[in-house]
Amino acid sequence: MVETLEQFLPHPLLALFIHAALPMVIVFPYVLFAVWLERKVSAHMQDRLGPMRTGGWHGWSQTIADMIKMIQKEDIVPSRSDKFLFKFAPFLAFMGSYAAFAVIPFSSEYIGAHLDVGAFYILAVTSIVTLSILMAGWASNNKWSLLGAMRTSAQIVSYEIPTVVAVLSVIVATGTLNLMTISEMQSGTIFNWLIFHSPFLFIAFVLYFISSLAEVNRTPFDLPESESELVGGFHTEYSGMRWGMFMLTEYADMFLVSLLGSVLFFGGWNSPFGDFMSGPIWGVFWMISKGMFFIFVMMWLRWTLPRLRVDQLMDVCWKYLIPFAFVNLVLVALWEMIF
Amino acid sequence: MGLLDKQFENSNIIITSIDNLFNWARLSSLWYMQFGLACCAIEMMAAAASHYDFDRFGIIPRASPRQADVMIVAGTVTIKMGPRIKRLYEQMAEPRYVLSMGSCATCGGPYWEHGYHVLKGVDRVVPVDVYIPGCPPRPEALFEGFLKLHEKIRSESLAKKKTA
Amino acid sequence: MKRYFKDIWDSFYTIGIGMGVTFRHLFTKSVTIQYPDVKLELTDRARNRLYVNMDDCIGCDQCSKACPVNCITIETVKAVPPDDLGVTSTGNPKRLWVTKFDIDIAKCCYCALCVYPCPTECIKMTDVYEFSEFDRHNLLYNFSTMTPAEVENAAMKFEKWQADKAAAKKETTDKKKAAGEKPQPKKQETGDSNKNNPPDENKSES
Amino acid sequence: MPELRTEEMVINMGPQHPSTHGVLRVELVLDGEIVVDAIPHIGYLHRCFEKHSESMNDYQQVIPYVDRMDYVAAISNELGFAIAMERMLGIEVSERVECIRVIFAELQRIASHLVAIGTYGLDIGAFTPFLHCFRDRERILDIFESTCGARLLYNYIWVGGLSHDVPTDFKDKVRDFVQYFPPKIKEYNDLLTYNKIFIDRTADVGVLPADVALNYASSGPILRGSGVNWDLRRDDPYSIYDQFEFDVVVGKGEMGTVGDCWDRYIVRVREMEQSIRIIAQAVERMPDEGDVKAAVPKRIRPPEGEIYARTETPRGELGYYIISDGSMSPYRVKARSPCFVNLSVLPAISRGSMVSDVVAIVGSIDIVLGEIDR
Amino acid sequence: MKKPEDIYAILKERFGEEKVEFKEDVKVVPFIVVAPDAIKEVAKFLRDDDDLDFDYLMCLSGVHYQKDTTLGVTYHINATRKKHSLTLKCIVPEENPHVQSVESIWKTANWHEREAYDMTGIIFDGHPDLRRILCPDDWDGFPLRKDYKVQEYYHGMKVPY
Repeated sequence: MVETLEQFLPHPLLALFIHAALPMVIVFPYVLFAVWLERKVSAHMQDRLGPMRTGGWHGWSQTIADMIKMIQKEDIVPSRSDKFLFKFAPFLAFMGSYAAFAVIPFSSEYIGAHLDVGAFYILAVTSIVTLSILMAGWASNNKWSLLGAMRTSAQIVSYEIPTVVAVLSVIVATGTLNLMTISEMQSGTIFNWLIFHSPFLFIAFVLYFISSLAEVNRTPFDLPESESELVGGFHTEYSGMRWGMFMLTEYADMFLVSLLGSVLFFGGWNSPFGDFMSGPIWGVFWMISKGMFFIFVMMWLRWTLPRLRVDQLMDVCWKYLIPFAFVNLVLVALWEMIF
Repeated sequence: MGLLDKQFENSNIIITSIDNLFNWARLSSLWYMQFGLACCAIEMMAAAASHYDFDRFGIIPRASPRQADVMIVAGTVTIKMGPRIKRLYEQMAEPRYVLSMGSCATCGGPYWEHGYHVLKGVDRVVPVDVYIPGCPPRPEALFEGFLKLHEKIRSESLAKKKTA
Repeated sequence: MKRYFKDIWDSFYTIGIGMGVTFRHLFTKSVTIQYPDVKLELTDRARNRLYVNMDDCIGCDQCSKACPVNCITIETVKAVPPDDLGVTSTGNPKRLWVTKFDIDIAKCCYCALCVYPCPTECIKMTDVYEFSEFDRHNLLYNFSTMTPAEVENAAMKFEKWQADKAAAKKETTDKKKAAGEKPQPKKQETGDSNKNNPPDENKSES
Repeated sequence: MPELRTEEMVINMGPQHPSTHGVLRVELVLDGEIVVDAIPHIGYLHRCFEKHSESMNDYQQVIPYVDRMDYVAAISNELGFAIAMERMLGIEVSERVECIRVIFAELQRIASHLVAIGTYGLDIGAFTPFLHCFRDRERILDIFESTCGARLLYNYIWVGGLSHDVPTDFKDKVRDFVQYFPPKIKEYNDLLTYNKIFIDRTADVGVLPADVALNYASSGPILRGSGVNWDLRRDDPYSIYDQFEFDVVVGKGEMGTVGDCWDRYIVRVREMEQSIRIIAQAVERMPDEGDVKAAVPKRIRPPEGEIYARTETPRGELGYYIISDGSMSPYRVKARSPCFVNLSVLPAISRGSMVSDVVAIVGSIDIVLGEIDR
Repeated sequence: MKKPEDIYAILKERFGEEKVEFKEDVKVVPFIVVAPDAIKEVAKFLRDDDDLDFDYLMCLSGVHYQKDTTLGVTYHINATRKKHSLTLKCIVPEENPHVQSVESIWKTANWHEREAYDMTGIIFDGHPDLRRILCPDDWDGFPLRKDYKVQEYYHGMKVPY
């Protein structure tokens, strides 16, 4: 796609820049929409209405107002904090999650970087978020933030193992790390999707989904920011747009794991109806709608479930997810050998 | 202060429209600090609950004062609590607003005469923008207080000094 | 081991049930009352802002005594013979000028204890709840309809009447001076309420 | 390898903290996430109730202040005070008044437990049950509001009677509610009570053995959650509770140990069912005619003396110790508030647990700061 | 189920009349006055005796009797199994209000005694942690004494209206 752009644009660097900024075009409106959606979904689950008054129809511009407000908020840097880390952490967090979008194949024609190790790259680069959260928690010089940060690092580091192993099952089945190739392999009808490939891949998907929930700090694994225990967790001391960056990262991360889930298990940009409604533009549509579906499920879970305790969180990971993931990996491999 | 707050001396068309936009954003997204003191806190919770639903106005609770725009002082402020409220107010980021909800926060309420340990009005420690009477105020009255606060925010401007 | 798998099963099963509940609620009608557009009709017993119908008030001070918070301040001046204040709608004769009837709504605790003792049912709680203010001093409600001039006039008349009466008394009995001098120290005060309402003394300080 | 030097971290939970239910401050001494000691500091809402009672010039004027003590269960507080005063004055109230009082007290118990359950869910991290509970609580408040005009602080039960007669459609409304509510309890159970995560968070957490509970004089759901079968409505009957059929719910340790947070929680849920039973009986029993103010004394002037009267509020045993010097105003009113006593057990049961458990324990005690600090 | 007079008979036999005194001519509820330096052993006996079995301290209140210039502590105790209850009182002079703490008998007395100390200034000997509980630590005076005067300022905040 870079080549196409280069033809129209005067400078190749500009083309590269536009190419790199394209996911932003999707991610920003998506975040605004997702926050609004979350508030609406939660409201209706609770017999409420959610935003109704800002901007007319069902408060559609609520999150835009929130964003503009956050921009004009005072930017507080606590006097006893580690100023550089404090200021830098939110950007690093967003960087980590945005960089991962580079290898997501949004459609058959568009992928930021056609990497052969795409899946591996995503898993590696999203770990930066942990680092930034740890930085934020440490730099805030607040005990609650520190507790939140410690919890996050423990949580994300542990949950990376089942995530990786679940992703590995797909890779065992497909034999490639390239996400574009994985997507292409699943073209055709809905039954070509990897989730229907074998029962063990279905289990792999469940494992992936659960552990990715923990990776992006969603309920029931939202301990790092658990409002009723740690006030705000690692972002307790953040205000205004810096806090907005963390919010952005959280939702972008959600989007990321949902997209990755749909690429790995649900056919990526492929239409479920074979050739019907397929093509590069429809590809974007299918990709985003699949992503939104998982995001909806995450919201649904969030507004249903309570939160685990930190030791139980570790239990879930080490006692349940990891053994299952490994056993499942072996079974996937056996399945591939036999069939 | 906010990013652009009070950077301009005089008003002009651009500033007026930016004012409008910013004020609209501010008043549409007043996040309150999840901070209940006494009886009024229950009505505040009721206002956040399904029947009244704060979220319709874009008002959501934040546990951390850093991320809150408005502090609803919901209930009796005692002498022991007064300095803490001051501290919480100081932790909030500008622009910040204070709603004094109910008789007790406004002037000590039923405790004004013999309440040796009650602070007679939260305005002795923090500046208050809107006083909502009631003991406790109905959730609707709290909304009305917010609408009153909206009025106040609408009249704010980047160019003007904030009227103390 | 059995426990291990049971735990897994329980988790999925109960989470599923919970998700079922929330999913059902996604499509149930919400109960929200959209306040500024739709207003809930309050019952006629609603206890919100106090209202005093001054035409009916006889200045008996009953409400002020019943108030646990002491947020009602009443000052009265006795009406002297040529002025007739008429009767209230309940038929009670009015004998006092109500020079001051202040309710500090900011202090009020909305308990309605002041409503019950009122002999003319002139103080009552209404269903008005929307009266927030930018300045808390605006929450001090003055219900008295008299202008300061009228108040002074009434006070003067009463003083004169009292002085006349005292003088008459002095003339007739000519025994005790103290009785005649009693209104003297009150001269500076316009309301002259303390004489009429001894229990009110501590309140008028506030 | 030399010993790693470690220090305990002291962290203040509150006075402004989302899960302290008001302005409680708990000083936590932490070793990592393990709580070494939890020291509650109270008094941030000390509103001098006792001083105010002494300063009133009428016993009737105390009732608005009594309301503001436990603001989540105002009717229960009023009932306790009215019963204490009636015993002192020797007033008998009519059956109609008693029935209305029982209905209101039980409705208030449900409303209060709904707040407790809802906020407990919130503490554990579940947001939706909280709003569902408040939605149903609003129905109860409707009944209250149509009767006495206020939503939260009612000033309804007076010494010797009630402030208002009930509206004409009162019985229908209450019957409606009795019909409406039980399915909702099932829904809460589906959503929260039997959720595996919720059980994991609350079972075996903050175990309070029965003998400790008694020694700390805990009462209400805390004591019953520890398996002690003790309910003042049955064991020291007041009003006409002895004429109704209901079970006293006790914790049985279904999900863990007897006396854990889950037991305290489930006692509340099941008590709501029992309250519905009592309400259903009381509505049928309530006579249609009768003056609710018949026994209200014109002037309350109790004889010189003192009384301690206790009632079972949603939070436990609320006792009023009233000393009268024979005048119109009380000489001393001491309220033995259930939360004050219940909270004092917090350090004993939270040592050795985790930070999240402290939140769960504080939530399961169901404190109302207005009553603790008075 | 025992009446207060029966319990008094037992106590009198055990501790002698100088330590315990029965007041039954009072209105509403009779009570037993216990010497302030004997309350602990009386309480221990009341709790541990099998017939009495007072396992539940319902309420402990400090009272200021302005007329007699004394302070009093009232204990309302209850037996959950035997279902009887009793009122005990200690009367101490205003100038030197020392009462034995019953914290070691009933743990609940801990906070009650702190509150009584905070409000009326009664000092409980043997209490492990006797400091103010409701008012701030550096508060002046004891609010529930009848002659209490509110301080004008507390840390720069005006206290009266």
